Amino acid sequence: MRELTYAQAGLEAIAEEMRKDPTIFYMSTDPALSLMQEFGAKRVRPTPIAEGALTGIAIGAAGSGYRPIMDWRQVTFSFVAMDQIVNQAAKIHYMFGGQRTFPVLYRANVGGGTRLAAQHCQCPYSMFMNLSGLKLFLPSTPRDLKGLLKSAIRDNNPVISFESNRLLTMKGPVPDGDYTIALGEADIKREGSDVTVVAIAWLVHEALAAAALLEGEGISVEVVDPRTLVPLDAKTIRSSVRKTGRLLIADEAGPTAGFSAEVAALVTEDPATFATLTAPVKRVCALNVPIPYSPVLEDHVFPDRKRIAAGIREVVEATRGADGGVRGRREA
Amino acid sequence: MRELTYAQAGLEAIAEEMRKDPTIFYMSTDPALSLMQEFGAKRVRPTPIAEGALTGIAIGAAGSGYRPIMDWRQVTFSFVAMDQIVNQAAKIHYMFGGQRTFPVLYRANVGGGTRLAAQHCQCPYSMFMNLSGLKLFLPSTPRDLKGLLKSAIRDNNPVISFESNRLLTMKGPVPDGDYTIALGEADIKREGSDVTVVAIAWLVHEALAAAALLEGEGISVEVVDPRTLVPLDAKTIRSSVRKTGRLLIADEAGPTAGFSAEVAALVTEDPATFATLTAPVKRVCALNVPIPYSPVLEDHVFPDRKRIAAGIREVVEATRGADGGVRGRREA
Amino acid sequence: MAEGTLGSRACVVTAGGVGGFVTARGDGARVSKFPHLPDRKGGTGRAVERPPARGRRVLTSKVGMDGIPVAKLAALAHDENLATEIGSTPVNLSPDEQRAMLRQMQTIRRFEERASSDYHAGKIYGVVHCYIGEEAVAVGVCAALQQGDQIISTHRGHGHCIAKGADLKRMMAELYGRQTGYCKGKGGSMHIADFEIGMLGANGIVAGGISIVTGAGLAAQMDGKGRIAVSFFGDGASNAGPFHECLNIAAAWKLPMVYVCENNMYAAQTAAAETHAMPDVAGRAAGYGIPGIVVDGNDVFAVTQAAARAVARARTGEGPTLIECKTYRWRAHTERIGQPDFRTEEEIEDWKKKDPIVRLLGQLKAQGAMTDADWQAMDGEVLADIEAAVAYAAASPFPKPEHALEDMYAA
Amino acid sequence: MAEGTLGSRACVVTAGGVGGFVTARGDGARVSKFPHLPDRKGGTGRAVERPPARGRRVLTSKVGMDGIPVAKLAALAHDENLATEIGSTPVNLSPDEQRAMLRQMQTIRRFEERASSDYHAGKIYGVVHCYIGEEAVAVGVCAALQQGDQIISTHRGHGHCIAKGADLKRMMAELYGRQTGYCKGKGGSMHIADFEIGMLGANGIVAGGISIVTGAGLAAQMDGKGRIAVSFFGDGASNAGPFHECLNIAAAWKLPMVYVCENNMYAAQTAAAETHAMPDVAGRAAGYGIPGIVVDGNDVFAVTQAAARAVARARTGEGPTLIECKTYRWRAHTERIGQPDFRTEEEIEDWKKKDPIVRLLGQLKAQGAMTDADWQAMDGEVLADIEAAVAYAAASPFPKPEHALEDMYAA
Ligand SMILES: Cc1ncc(C[n+]2csc(CCOP(=O)(O)OP(=O)(O)O)c2C)c(N)n1
Ligand SMILES: Cc1ncc(C[n+]2csc(CCOP(=O)(O)OP(=O)(O)O)c2C)c(N)n1
Ligand SMILES: [Mg+2]
Ligand SMILES: [Mg+2]
Repeated sequence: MRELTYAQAGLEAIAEEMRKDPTIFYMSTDPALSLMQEFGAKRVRPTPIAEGALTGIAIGAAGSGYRPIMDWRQVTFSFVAMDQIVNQAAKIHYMFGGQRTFPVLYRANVGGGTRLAAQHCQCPYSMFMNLSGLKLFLPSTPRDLKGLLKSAIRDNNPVISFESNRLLTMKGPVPDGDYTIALGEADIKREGSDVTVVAIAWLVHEALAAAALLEGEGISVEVVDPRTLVPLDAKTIRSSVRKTGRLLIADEAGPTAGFSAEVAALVTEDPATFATLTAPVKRVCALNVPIPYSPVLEDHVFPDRKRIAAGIREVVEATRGADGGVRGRREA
Repeated sequence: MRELTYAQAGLEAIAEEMRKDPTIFYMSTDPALSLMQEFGAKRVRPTPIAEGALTGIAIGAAGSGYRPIMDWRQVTFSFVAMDQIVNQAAKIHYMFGGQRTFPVLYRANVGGGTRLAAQHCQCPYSMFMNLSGLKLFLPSTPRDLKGLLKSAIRDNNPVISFESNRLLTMKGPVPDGDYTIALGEADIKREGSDVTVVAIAWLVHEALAAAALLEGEGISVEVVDPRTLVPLDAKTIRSSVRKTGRLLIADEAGPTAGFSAEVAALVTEDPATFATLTAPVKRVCALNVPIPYSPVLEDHVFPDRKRIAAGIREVVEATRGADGGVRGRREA
Repeated sequence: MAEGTLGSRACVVTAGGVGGFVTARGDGARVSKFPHLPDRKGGTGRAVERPPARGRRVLTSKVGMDGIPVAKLAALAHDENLATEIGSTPVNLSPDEQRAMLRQMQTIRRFEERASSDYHAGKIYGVVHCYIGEEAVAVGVCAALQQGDQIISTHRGHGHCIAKGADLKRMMAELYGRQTGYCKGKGGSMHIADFEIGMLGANGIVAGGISIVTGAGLAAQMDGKGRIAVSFFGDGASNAGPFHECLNIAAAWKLPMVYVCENNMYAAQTAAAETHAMPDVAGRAAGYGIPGIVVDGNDVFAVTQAAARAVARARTGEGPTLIECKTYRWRAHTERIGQPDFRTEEEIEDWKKKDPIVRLLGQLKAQGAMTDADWQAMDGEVLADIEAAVAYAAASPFPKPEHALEDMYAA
Repeated sequence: MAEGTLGSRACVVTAGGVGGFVTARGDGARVSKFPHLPDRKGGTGRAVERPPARGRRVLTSKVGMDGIPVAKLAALAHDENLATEIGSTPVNLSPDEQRAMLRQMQTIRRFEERASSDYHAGKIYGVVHCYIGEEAVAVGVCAALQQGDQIISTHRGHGHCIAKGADLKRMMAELYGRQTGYCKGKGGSMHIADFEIGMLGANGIVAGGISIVTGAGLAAQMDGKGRIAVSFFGDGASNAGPFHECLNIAAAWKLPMVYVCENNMYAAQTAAAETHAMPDVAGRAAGYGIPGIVVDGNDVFAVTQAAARAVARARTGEGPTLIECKTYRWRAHTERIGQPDFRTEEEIEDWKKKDPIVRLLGQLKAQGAMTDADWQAMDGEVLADIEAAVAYAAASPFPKPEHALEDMYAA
């Protein structure tokens, strides 16, 4: 299969959909050149720096028969648009009794690793998860990004595509031709039997690296990538935990009331899954600080394969039998 | 002890602090008349409807030696100020290496029951919990509100006081004279031995009502009110759960990545507490929708004493012995 | 403030620091700084006294908006079309059309009188913001629109709904929280909307709708069918970020937009004079390179003439216009009791004398287009319509609790 | 655009739809629509072609900003003080002070030349936005300030820091991510700040600082000690909500503020002509009832004169002023490679010919206040200062990882 970077896969999804559907248009303070060149300045609009208004303009255009895409670029720029996101986009369909549909796609880059400090590096998707009325996703591979973007563009609701800064240049296989990945379907990125690691975006790759490492230590790790944050595929997550009896959640965001907390709650509130849990749930997240600039500091703030591996060992340790063997859930 | 309403207790805290400290001033699109009358229009400022700018103005004034209070009124109006909250207030101390302190108090009314529909009724405090750099509280009684507001005004960090719409007219005892309640200290509103209910704001009262009801059914309920959301008093919550072995969380907000998820995670990630859990964690929250207008609909969306009682029964049921008696955690 | 003549054409411009009302004819420009500003002492009886505002000059100049020319144009010198005089006479309006406007205005008033009393009777919940006194704005602007044009409203939305042609029954049912309401009971007074007729909703967030309707304007431009979009918003909203961002975008992109500022001189309890350094919001248009028009918002013919010109500009691709309608609300900010109102009885009474309905009625009578008997009959019909709407609402079922879970996501 | 005479005083006003540059003398007003706007064909060699913008008129009028009078006042007719002419001559500046300004400008340039090369050498991380070409703005404005006055900056903040008197060592150490930097390595180039000297920080969010510094202005007003505050921001930021909200609040509250728009005619890759319908941001001031001044931002004496007048207004309680400095950045939006730059080589070269440093140097030479040798010596000293800063930074320790947890909450 041909390989594309994550960024390329995103642009390809958008270009393909725009070619098919003339109601799609794109707005951004500085849109990608390739899109401007192909579609011209009417359909790919460089905008004033007024993300608040433009987020609302997208809603209004969506209610009038278009399918706008508004690219906020760094997610931190979306906060100037928060009223339009929270009070308008998320509520407009419901509040008016479903009179119209509002098919808007918002794009936002999230995550650290860029040395751009607190106002450009953040993983605030959990803030949006607490809202009712939006769909959200955060893919970990070029293939997933392309497929999810296509689903999102065709979806009749406001959707936010969170895209990982760290993965933009990462290459991966992308199928030829048109394909979609449904919103709300988790992907098991690696099968295993001892511990379930639920990870998103960059941390899927770190979790896979940790899993490879721990294989040598006799620990079999299952890596579940929810891909979509809302609606979250609780079913796949729970059934993985029912198999392994142990859960670690890895998130580039801080833990508090975050994605990681939600996954922990989903698992521990489900009686059947809770009954199989043999170890405390473990969260491996960013430290609870704004993101600092200096590489030494920034790298210390974020979780990585080492912290994930350590966390997995801890979870396994908590239920290690007296004989030193890893206990399966049934023996607990 | 004298009785005040929740709203009066809030105003009293502010007036008392303003009398003592001339650097405190107050801004709001429509400030309380009593404050305007006592302190005049220089210190209690009616503002243009520009909560975004004013939220930042408060930060700048705080960095220049003042202790501003910015009252957003309904929390939904704060979203126009989200950039200043997230990118500025929460980060400014850290990002600049602690050069200055920024003692700002923001006030926001939260919650439903007012029939004001989706754009005026919301409980989005969890969105702010995921941030690093703010302190947040949400008291359930006039006494707690007054004491916490005083601590917040004296705190050298940006603090958000979330205040419950449903409690504004509720009366309760408020001690005479100056007192504070420290940020970060939970309060056990009722002791019990079978189930821990962690509840906030209005739901503390609903939980107490449920507890009274269940007493007759032989179920002993402990009601823990964290009062402060950040920093959250994990210690008190965990030690209560270690005593009861069961946890129910009641929140007027939706569950997803919310306060309730965080409490669930705090308990299940702590090995010592996890070990004592005899039943799945239960969340009793608002339905996952924007808040509708019609009373029939609105009342259906929010949790109440009935749903809490039902949830407690469920949690207890999950660990009820064959003899029908409630099992203590040690017997589990 | 400078006034001059460019060639033979009358021209008037506002400049920094002054502004005010300026006639379009250049003869005897009258400058007023916050006319009608109360002295903020006294109170209306139901209101408590508010401390005087921040020692800032409180101007009580009583230069009014009566007389002719009643419409004032600011910063329009460059636009010949718009700089011509806007008067208080019906232009291109048949007697039937004029009567229809009167009837619409009266419908708004009677609807809200009933909404208010039903609110106080506990049949309507939450909050109701009355538009009474401002009816000429919605009706005047919407009279200049065509089907397919879209408008957006504010928290004070009944008038815009009715002027755009909404069904009174479904409106009242929504206020009553019933399943047959426009939003199936999910919205209420602050979120009343009818997308079918191009009324994109009342909005509970001040300035929250301006961006959305600007998006409708962008869609209209892309469609290329000559449709336009109108944003209604208050003087309070004119100080919020979206006002600026949208006017700039609409100007830069030449969107087919009309921005209508309903300047009723108060944002809830706060007087515009406390939050605006300039009395005219329309003076801000010049900074974006678009026309700004100040018009007597209690004069439905003047409003509709101003709107017609702005609409024509928008429809022909010339871009947006900002129209400021000076008007007044008769009732308190909301119908909720216990809220302070710092306006004086005197000020309110003064404005009641400028009742836009009485004025229009007088004009129709003067034309011979309406008699007292006609008027009584019309009002009787209007009242009957409201009664029918109430009966419909009251007979409609409440939604079922589980309906709360419907309408979350579109298929 | 109308021009007239009010009494004997020269008066010029801008009106809707036109605007442009207007001399303060009323003699021969020149109107230019987006002077210096490139035709967006071509490219600088490193840049790829951008599709022509949305079919909107692209004006290439070359009416420039050279010659005298170089400062243009818009909408100032009401303010005698400000309406007097601003010229390209030093007013109340001793030769020493003038030389200090030159040195500061050269320090900014040399600092950034080094920051750029160290960035490309991997010693500085993330991103660096260079101010080169715009030095006269920061230096001219800050020369009009006193200790105790406060400023806020943008993502492009080195110049403002240096002009306000920041320590080069701690600046460079911050860029190097070291513990000895202004922010202990937590901020970097986009968050460089020195609260001790009243520099409230570079800010990574466009328009994000305007509100914060307006709060500093409010504090200054409440203090009553005659201190003032200055907001620097770009043409791009002038389209964002906070610009509007703050100018309105500052005008309504008469805050001691100076708003300085650094109009370098681009926001990242987007030309101002695509996002502003009017070439002059200063034309927006009139809508708030405050003076708006357009000044040649490459002329440090003109900038400082304009600033001095605005500062005097602010200090004496007359309220805010908006100053627009027309200038240009020589380098790409950021130092990151691979970003498109749609500006033409020709345009960039044109502007390099208007180098503010060369211009000031020429003026000093003409006055006899500086010789070529003096200049070489000065530049040598500046370079030595930069070297010392780099040496300091390079020798400073990185923070320890666990320092990431410090500075979270204030005690
Ligand atoms: C962002 C925001 N801030 C505050 C409010 C509360 N509020 C509702 S209406 C109103 C006044 C609006 O004034 P104006 O725009 O002049 O409209 P009017 O009520 O006079 O028609 C205020 C402050 C709100 N709904 N939204
Ligand atoms: C709210 C927001 N949107 C977008 C950006 C990305 N961005 C950084 S600088 C910039 C251009 C700013 O232009 P201008 O204000 O003219 O300042 P200049 O760079 O020209 O000095 C943009 C779009 C941002 N930092 N913040
Ligand atoms: Mg108003
Ligand atoms: Mg710029």
